[in-house]
Amino acid sequence: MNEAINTLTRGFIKENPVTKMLLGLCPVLAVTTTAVNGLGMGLATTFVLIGSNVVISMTSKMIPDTVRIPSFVLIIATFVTIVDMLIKAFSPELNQSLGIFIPLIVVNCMILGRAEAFASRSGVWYSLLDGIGMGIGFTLALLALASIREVLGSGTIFNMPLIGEDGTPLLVFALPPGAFAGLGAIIALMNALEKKRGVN
Amino acid sequence: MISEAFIPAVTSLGSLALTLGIIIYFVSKKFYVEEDPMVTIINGILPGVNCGACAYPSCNQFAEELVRTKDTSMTCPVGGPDLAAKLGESLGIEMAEPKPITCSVICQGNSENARQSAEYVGIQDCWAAMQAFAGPKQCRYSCLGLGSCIAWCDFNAMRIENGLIVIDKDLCTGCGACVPACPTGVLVMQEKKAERIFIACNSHDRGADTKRACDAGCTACQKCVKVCPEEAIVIENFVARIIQEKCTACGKCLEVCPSKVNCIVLKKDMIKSKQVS
Amino acid sequence: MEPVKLKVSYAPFVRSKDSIESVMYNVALALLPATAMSVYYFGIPALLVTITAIAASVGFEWLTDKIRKKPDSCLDGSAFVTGLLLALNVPSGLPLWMVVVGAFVAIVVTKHLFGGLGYNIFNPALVARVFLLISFPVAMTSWTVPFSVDMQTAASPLGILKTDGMAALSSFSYMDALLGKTGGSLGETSVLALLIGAAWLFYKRYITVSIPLSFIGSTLVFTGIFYLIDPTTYASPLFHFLTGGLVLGAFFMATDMVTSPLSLRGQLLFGIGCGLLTAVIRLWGGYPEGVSFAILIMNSLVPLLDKWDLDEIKAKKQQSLTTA
Amino acid sequence: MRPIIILTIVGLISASLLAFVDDITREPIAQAKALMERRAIEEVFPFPLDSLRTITAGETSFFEARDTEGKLKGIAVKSSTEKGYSGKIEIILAVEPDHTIIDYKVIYTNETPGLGDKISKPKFREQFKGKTLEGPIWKVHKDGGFVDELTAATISSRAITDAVHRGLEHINQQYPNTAAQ
Amino acid sequence: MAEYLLVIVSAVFVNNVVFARFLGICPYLGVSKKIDTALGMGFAVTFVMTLATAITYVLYYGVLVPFKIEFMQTVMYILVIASLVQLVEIVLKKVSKSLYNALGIYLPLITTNCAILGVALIAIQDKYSLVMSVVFAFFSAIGFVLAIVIFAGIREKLEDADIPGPFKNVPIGLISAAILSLAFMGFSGLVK
Amino acid sequence: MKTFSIGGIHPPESKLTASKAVEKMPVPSEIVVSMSQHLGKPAKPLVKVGDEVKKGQRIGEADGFISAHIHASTSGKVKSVKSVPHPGGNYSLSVTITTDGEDTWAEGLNTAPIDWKGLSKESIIEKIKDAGIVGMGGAGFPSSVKLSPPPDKTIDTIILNGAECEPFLTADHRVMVESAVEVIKGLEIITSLFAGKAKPYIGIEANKPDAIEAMSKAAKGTGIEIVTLETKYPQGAEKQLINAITGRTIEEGQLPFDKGCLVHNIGTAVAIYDAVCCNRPLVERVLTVSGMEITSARNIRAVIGTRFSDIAAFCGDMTEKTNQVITGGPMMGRSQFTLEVPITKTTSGILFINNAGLENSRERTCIRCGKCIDACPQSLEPWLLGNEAQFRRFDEAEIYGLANCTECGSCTFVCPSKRELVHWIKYAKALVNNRKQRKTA
Ligand SMILES: Cc1cc2nc3c(=O)[nH]c(=O)nc-3n(C[C@H](O)[C@H](O)[C@H](O)COP(=O)(O)O)c2cc1C
Ligand SMILES: Cc1cc2nc3c(=O)[nH]c(=O)nc-3n(C[C@H](O)[C@H](O)[C@H](O)COP(=O)(O)O)c2cc1C
Ligand SMILES: Cc1cc2nc3c(=O)[nH]c(=O)nc-3n(C[C@H](O)[C@H](O)[C@H](O)COP(=O)(O)O)c2cc1C
Ligand SMILES: Cc1cc2nc3c(=O)[nH]c(=O)nc-3n(C[C@H](O)[C@H](O)[C@H](O)CO)c2cc1C
Ligand code: SF4
Ligand code: SF4
Ligand code: SF4
Ligand code: SF4
Ligand code: FES
Repeated sequence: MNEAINTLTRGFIKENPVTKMLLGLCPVLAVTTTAVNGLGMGLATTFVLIGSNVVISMTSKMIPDTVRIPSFVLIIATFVTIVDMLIKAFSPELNQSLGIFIPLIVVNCMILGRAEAFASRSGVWYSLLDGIGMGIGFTLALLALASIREVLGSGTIFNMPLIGEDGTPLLVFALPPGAFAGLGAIIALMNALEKKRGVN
Repeated sequence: MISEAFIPAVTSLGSLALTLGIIIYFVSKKFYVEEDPMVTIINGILPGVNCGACAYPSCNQFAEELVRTKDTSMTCPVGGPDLAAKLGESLGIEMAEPKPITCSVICQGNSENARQSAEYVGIQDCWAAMQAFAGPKQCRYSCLGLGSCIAWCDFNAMRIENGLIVIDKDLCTGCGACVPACPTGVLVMQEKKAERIFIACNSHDRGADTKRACDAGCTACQKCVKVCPEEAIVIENFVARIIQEKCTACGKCLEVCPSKVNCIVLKKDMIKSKQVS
Repeated sequence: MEPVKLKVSYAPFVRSKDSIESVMYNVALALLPATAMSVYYFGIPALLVTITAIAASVGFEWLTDKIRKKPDSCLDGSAFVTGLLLALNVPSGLPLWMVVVGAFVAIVVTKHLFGGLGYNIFNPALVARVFLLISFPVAMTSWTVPFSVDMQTAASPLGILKTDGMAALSSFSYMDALLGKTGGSLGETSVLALLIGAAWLFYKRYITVSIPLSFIGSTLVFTGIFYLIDPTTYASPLFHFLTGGLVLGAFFMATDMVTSPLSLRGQLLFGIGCGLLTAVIRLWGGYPEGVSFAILIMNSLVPLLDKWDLDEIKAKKQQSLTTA
Repeated sequence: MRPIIILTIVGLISASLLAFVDDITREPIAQAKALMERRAIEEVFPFPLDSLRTITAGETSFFEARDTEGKLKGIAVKSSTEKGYSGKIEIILAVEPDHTIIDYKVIYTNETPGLGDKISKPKFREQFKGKTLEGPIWKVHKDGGFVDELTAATISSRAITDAVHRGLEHINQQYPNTAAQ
Repeated sequence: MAEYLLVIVSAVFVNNVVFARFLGICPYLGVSKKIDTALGMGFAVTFVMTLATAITYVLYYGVLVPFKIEFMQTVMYILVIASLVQLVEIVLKKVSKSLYNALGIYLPLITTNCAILGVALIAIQDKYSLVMSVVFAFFSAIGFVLAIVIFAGIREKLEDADIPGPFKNVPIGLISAAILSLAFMGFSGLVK
Repeated sequence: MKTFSIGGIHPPESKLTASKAVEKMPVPSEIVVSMSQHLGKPAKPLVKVGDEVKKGQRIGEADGFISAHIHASTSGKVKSVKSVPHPGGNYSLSVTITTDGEDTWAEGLNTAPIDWKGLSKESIIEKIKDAGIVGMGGAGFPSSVKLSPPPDKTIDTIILNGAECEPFLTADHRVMVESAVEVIKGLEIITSLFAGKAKPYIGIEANKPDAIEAMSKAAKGTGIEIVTLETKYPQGAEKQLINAITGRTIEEGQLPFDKGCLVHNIGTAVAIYDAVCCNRPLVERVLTVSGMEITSARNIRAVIGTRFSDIAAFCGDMTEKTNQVITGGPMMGRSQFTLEVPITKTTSGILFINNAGLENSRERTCIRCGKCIDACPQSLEPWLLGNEAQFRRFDEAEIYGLANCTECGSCTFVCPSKRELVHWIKYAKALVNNRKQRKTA
């Protein structure tokens, strides 16, 4: 049980795919202009991650090494395309703001990374937990960065204005430099917190 | 039920997968490269700090050599007996157990015991100081206390306290990386059991000069040599040395040592706890 | 017997009088004429911006030293120069809190996060300027008209050229630009005052001619070619020389030794790169002025330029070893 | 041989699955697209839409809003311009039957958040309300027109002015008689 | 001609894959500790990206569009890319051990380098011709090489720098990237 | 005016004693003669405690090819033979002699000048070797070795180094003014060893016009060319001097004779004259005692082995403010941790200074100003060497020319960041050496 909980929760912070393992950074940087986008991307990715983790852990024994990667990406891509179609069908607004980054979930290296490093070697149950845990961790990271960027860069949070019409947000945060710097700051903060905990 | 896209979708992806599968299959056959998976396994077990204590420049080379020769006498001092067991298990052979080795400081010339010769202003590093002069302490065989060695220890086992190097015995793995890093040679590797009693002075000066320079210096007075019932102490080049094979750690030598601060270090707890076999 | 305790150190026992302080405060001194001119033209607000920028920079320097438990470096002059240059890079009407934000970006983010003086890759004052420009485009492009009583704003000559084309520049006076009677940042105004300061730095040998000359030279050549092709769309090289931050950038910012190459070849390439990029951005880019971007981009190439030189030394050494 | 077969099988399964999901989502996707458009049009008209008729003339789509009696209450048109700071801007422009502007809605833009994208803010849209093709000069202030440009976003302002102006012209072409009324 | 120039300038500078499009960030951060490896990675990416874009372009207009199965785009593309990368890896391992040692570990990373798929998708989205797609892909890759090599230079230089503890390695890398993309914003407006 | 082509600096000259005639310092009651006064292996002591020695008696036997004999510099009784502080900063085996005040020469030494022209080349070199002559310009390389280059090398240029580019030092200057004839004769002896194929030069910096004048006068008709050199540090460094006078460059790993050159110090020439013509071993030398903190700065002639403390007393003691005592010049000298150290054959000066810079200049990071690159006469990248050393990348440092650094200190002098560049370089060299030794061991 303990191990199950550990598998589930370590992705939140301790082995957070974004801040610790530095995987799947492109969507993290690209779609985090608003918290809503971040959340949407996080959930979509989580869905794919869970699906591919489960399927890969079920099938990995059957897949020979030579075609392991092509098979894995095929499986992942299938889930991504399904998510893509579902979002298009049921949330066209989200589709518009996430754009090209939905198909790019395929190449979110976090997903293949988990498939290779975890799902292909573990049972279905643990792979499911790992998928959920990592997905949540990923979503948390997205949400954190997106909130910072939205608040500082646009003066809103979840599209609700925080400052008046004439207020001056720090526009850079809505732009690429803000994404890089914001993520850098978050990772540095995590490092600092970890160090503090390590010392005590 | 079957949609119009079904047939083209399935055939196109199916044939693409088939083609690529065939290509990959044959190319990987044709370009097959052999690799010994054992090296990777051994590499995974080794500590991976590349400290060089095993006499190989890196853990990887140790692994390659071990897999190649299956030499049972090869040891990784850092990993200790546990690692040796693991390695043996992986290779299916009996590995020699590395002797527990540790690093001892044969100098007690901290800022109270040792007298200063001059004030050193410059790069705070023992080797750098040695380029300017023989070191800020009057005794030129002493630990200079500027910590050149610390940077070489991969295990965070060293620190300077009161102008003298101190080794954290719990952290020291006995890798020996620090020994050549010391310009005065006050770091020596010895078996752990030798730590229970040893002479902590490195001064090859004559007694009077040593005494003038440091309260903890060995003046080569011969008293300990005379009192030792096992004849386990010799004087070499103006400093005493304990022959560990003969020594029973009775502690008699300690009682007669005339230095203000005994230059003989006796670790009673090590004797009591029977760590010494 | 020994009456005094001797100190041992390593040779040499005499050192030149040059120090970081002397270098930095001389740069500040060299910027004095330009600063004075800006205060003359833009009045008290310019003075306030200058004082705020310097105070904030030095303050942040002090603060980071304290937080990082490093020896005090806040008075070594480098933060002073960064602050002063930051001030010279912003309009006089910039709200003071924005100036403080800029100083933060310059000193804390661009300098100390990278390890402090000597380690920073990018020119702190310029990163701050570009940060402010992109964050607060409105405030950063509201240029006060010289001698205006009510802080009336107008576009800078380069801004006019960008949004409205050559035709709008009919009333442009080269003399005004030389003396600084145009809209612009504090330090973009008087080319003459800047040149006087630069001369002082040359005299003191704190900067060499390689970077400024190659920088300005390549800008002039490049803009000149297009001026010759079509003088109705492209402004003259002289216009480009006298307006915007070219002189300030070339003499005082591209020459920052921390962020520029060490070898002569590196410096020339650096200067030429800055010049070309400046010209390209000015002629066709979205921004009216390209000096800051150009210098920052070339800053990022400095490690590669340096590495090129060092690799050559290595190769030479290897060669001599094989022949020997 | 096995790798080839396995990869092919994975491919086949994946394709079937996708074809299946495509089959079920094809309809909803098309609907969702239409819905998006309709919602956008609903938003630009200040009154509830009873019936909406889409007319396509050449490249341009017009939407006629009529009340239950079939009386024309407003016309909307999709218009676009390439002159934005970051290229294309697409709007839906709504006018009264007499061609006075009701409002517009930006449906596609890449303008810089916080700068150019203020073209979709009510405060900026306000100034177009009630304007017609004839009368005001369809330019920004700086260029001698009536549109107060957004600070530091003249280019976007010019672009939107252009887009609205074009939309009006389209409507004028399609519905010349209503203008006369 | 001018059209090509615009696409090239856009791909390399204005819409640089890394700084403006946020593609390929993971290898950008992961494989940029040394200039040499960064260059190697850059060339590997260039090779795969150009080839992949060409192949997928043909696939798209030759198979997907005629059969109206555009929804299979992602699946097909990634299959092609993954196989391509794997082939390169296998061949490289045999042909040049040294190059493999230098690049080997990064090749699998290219599969998940979203820049490859991203650029292939953008080429379709922006409706380029085949030649234009290839040019676009090649110069996008050059943009990537530029970004990663500059970055590696910076990181090499930062090796000795006295960077505050929590900011060491990745965070300062991201801050440098932020400043770099700030500087690259100077190119905005060069191409619409 | 000639000078070397790359780098160089202009430290304040501070030649306080330029016009002070050399004074002879009386022999103190106790002297300490070190067995390592030269480059190479220390000499083996030939005496034991209680032995009576005479002035000029050999008390240390050269041990190996690169080594030199050591002689008692006065008469007296051996008090001890043990390791004591050495002005090089470390300890060395030395013979302490209680002097008898008689200063009596040993048998057959200190004879009336003879004409050297009748002597064979071999016997001249033998005499030089017997006299224990080593380079007095700093490094102390045994002169007899230097004067017998391998047969495959032809020496076509002989240079006497009268540059004395270090601030404060004026010993060579005074010797040139006061003993011009001996200098010229010494040089003629050296030149004669190369069968007339080598052209002799004397290079003198322009800030010593009286020396130039004296030497020119003495050199008339001898074929020796006096070259006036620009005053620039390190003009006196062998490689730079050769470059200044001949235009040749000594590449990394080369020795002067690879480019047909031989460089000797002014003092060495006089010592050679003394040894060859008067049978006088090297037992005393001229040195400058200077610095702001010595009461009466002067040039003195003292017997080798005289302790610094005695010299300080002879020159009116140092002031309370003294915080450093330096052997050699301020650019390349060494600071001492005790005044108990003796002068050796290579001690060209002792400086008593108050180095105020010590307290208020802390080493900071390199600001990449490039001044050190401009200053380095060996066209190195000192900042880089410093960094590589500091971060312990010694292989890299070697690649960037660590071994080529002459440790002239120009880079450290100019650095505005007060980087301890030479010290870092020296540190790297030490560790590289240490590593090499370990490898061979
Ligand atoms: C990052 C950035 C984004 C910008 N985005 C826009 C934009 O979306 N629309 C726009 O008109 N101008 C934009 N600009 C400003 C233009 O470059 C130009 O300065 C401005 O349109 C003309 O200035 P003015 O409106 O003050 O006359 C942007 C500037 C920056 C720095
Ligand atoms: C191992 C060694 C061998 C040398 N052999 C010769 C030699 O044969 N001939 C010569 O002229 N100098 C020789 N030198 C002396 C150097 O060229 C140089 O004169 C000496 O190190 C003193 O130089 P300095 O006073 O400039 O430091 C040798 C030096 C060393 C270290
Ligand atoms: C930086 C530097 C400066 C030197 N300055 C002098 C000098 O001023 N006068 C001098 O005689 N030797 C000087 N030397 C030593 C010479 O290089 C050379 O070793 C010496 O002249 C050889 O003569 P010797 O063998 O007789 O000592 C200097 C060496 C170095 C490295
Ligand atoms: C010639 C010269 C130019 C300088 N230019 C700048 C500059 O453009 N921006 C800046 O922040 N600091 C400048 N400095 C100050 C200093 O080098 C700067 O704070 C460092 O970059 C911080 O590490 C300059 C210093 C000198 C000597
Ligand atoms: S043990 Fe050696 S290296 Fe370590 S501090 Fe002491 S003298 Fe220095
Ligand atoms: S102190 Fe450190 S370096 Fe020395 S032996 Fe112990 S672990 Fe190794
Ligand atoms: S000490 Fe070495 S590196 Fe420095 S200037 Fe002299 S020769 Fe060059
Ligand atoms: S002189 Fe000093 S600060 Fe200047 S480059 Fe050399 S080491 Fe760096
Ligand atoms: S998510 Fe883009 S490269 Fe990893």
